[in-house]
Amino acid sequence: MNVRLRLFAGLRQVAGFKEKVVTLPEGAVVSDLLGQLPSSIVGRTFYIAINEEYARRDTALKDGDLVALLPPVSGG
Amino acid sequence: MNVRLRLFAGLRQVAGFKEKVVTLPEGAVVSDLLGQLPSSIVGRTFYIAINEEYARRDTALKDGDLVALLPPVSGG
Amino acid sequence: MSPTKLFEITENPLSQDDILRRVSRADCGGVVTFAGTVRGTTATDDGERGTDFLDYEAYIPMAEKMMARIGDEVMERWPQVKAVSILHRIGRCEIEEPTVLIAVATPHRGDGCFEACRYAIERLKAVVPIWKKENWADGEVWVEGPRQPELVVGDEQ
Amino acid sequence: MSPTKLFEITENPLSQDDILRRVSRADCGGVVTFAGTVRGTTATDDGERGTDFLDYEAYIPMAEKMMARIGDEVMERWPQVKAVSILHRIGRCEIEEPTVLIAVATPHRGDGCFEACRYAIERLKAVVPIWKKENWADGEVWVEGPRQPELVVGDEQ
Repeated sequence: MNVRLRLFAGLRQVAGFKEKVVTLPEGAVVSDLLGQLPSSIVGRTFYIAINEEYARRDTALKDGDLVALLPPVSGG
Repeated sequence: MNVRLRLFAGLRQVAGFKEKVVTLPEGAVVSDLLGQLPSSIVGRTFYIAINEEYARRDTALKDGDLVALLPPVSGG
Repeated sequence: MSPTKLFEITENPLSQDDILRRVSRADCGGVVTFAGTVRGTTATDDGERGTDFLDYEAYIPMAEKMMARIGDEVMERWPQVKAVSILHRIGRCEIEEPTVLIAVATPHRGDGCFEACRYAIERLKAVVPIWKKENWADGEVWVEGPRQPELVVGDEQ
Repeated sequence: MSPTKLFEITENPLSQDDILRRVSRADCGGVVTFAGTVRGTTATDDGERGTDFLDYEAYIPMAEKMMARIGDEVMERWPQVKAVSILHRIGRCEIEEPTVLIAVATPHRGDGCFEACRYAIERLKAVVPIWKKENWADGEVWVEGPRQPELVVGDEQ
């Protein structure tokens, strides 16, 4: 299955891309996706959103999901 | 001495005047002025201001003072 | 100093953008504004009570002086407050229009801007000489606020 | 329903008069508005720190959804709150400009409008996906907020 990986703010800047498609085996969870992150962002703190909702590392993924990695927010 | 007596809001409406000059003997205090109020406003609740500052019934008056009678405020 | 007054009684419609400009400062990141607006309907124990419009009257110079004093009290109680402005309208005010605006600016939101703004509206309703008259198609009445224990009553029944 | 959104991310300058109109209702007499504005100078232990301007980025659809959820939380915690609006700007914001506005309307000032507004800005700063970049003549840096215990961290050192 394919999921879209989207990065924001400092993560996007460090990784050098905003969005890419990642191919994963059926049954993959968020952790499996995180194992394929570019080395430039490994070790940074972020939260996970799937289809615009906060999610966990063990949340199951399905084809077409939009997975966003969110640095700690600083709005306001 | 002469002081100006000014009324506001409901007091002004009931008394039928906004301001008038009252003549008082030298040494008069606010209570002496209140003894000369028109009967239409006797018995109503109000606060006293002399020259734009809250005052007391025993505050001494002097010639030219502006004495205002203020119904309980309802701004905001 | 800016020529714009921070404490003002006015016959003109009030603007929240205007009061924000009056208190904005480069060292402040948080501004709390309270707007008191004209209620057209008020829920009471006897059901809903309506108003057509309000008229406000003020003892203008004393009201502006008392509002400035409330600003001083705020700066004394919340030393991190950098600016306070209080504007009150007089004359005819329609339903939903703001009749009073109070803005308080602080460096950060936790520096007392919420508490100071709440304090200021309570003080205004206690001591600033302004009165409202409720108007209906068939009548009008001057509203008298609650008695203020801190003030000396001049006369009463 | 009004066509005006109550929860909106926008590139346009924010207006306190606009947000007051969005929440004004004939049954409400009190509206509290919090404005977060761009600080040009911040006092720190190491002295004064300056900023030239800020850039904001948002995950727009998720941010608007989370802001609406904060509105729901407010109405649940303060049942007398009749209307909430939250507006956040993105793009370049200059010193003293508002970047966020939160307005809460209640029938009376004691019905929770102050407390609910404070709650909403705390929640926004915790969970709404918006980020700011500080800019100086000689550089820029994306600001990361504090860690949020309620959220699961995806990865970390």
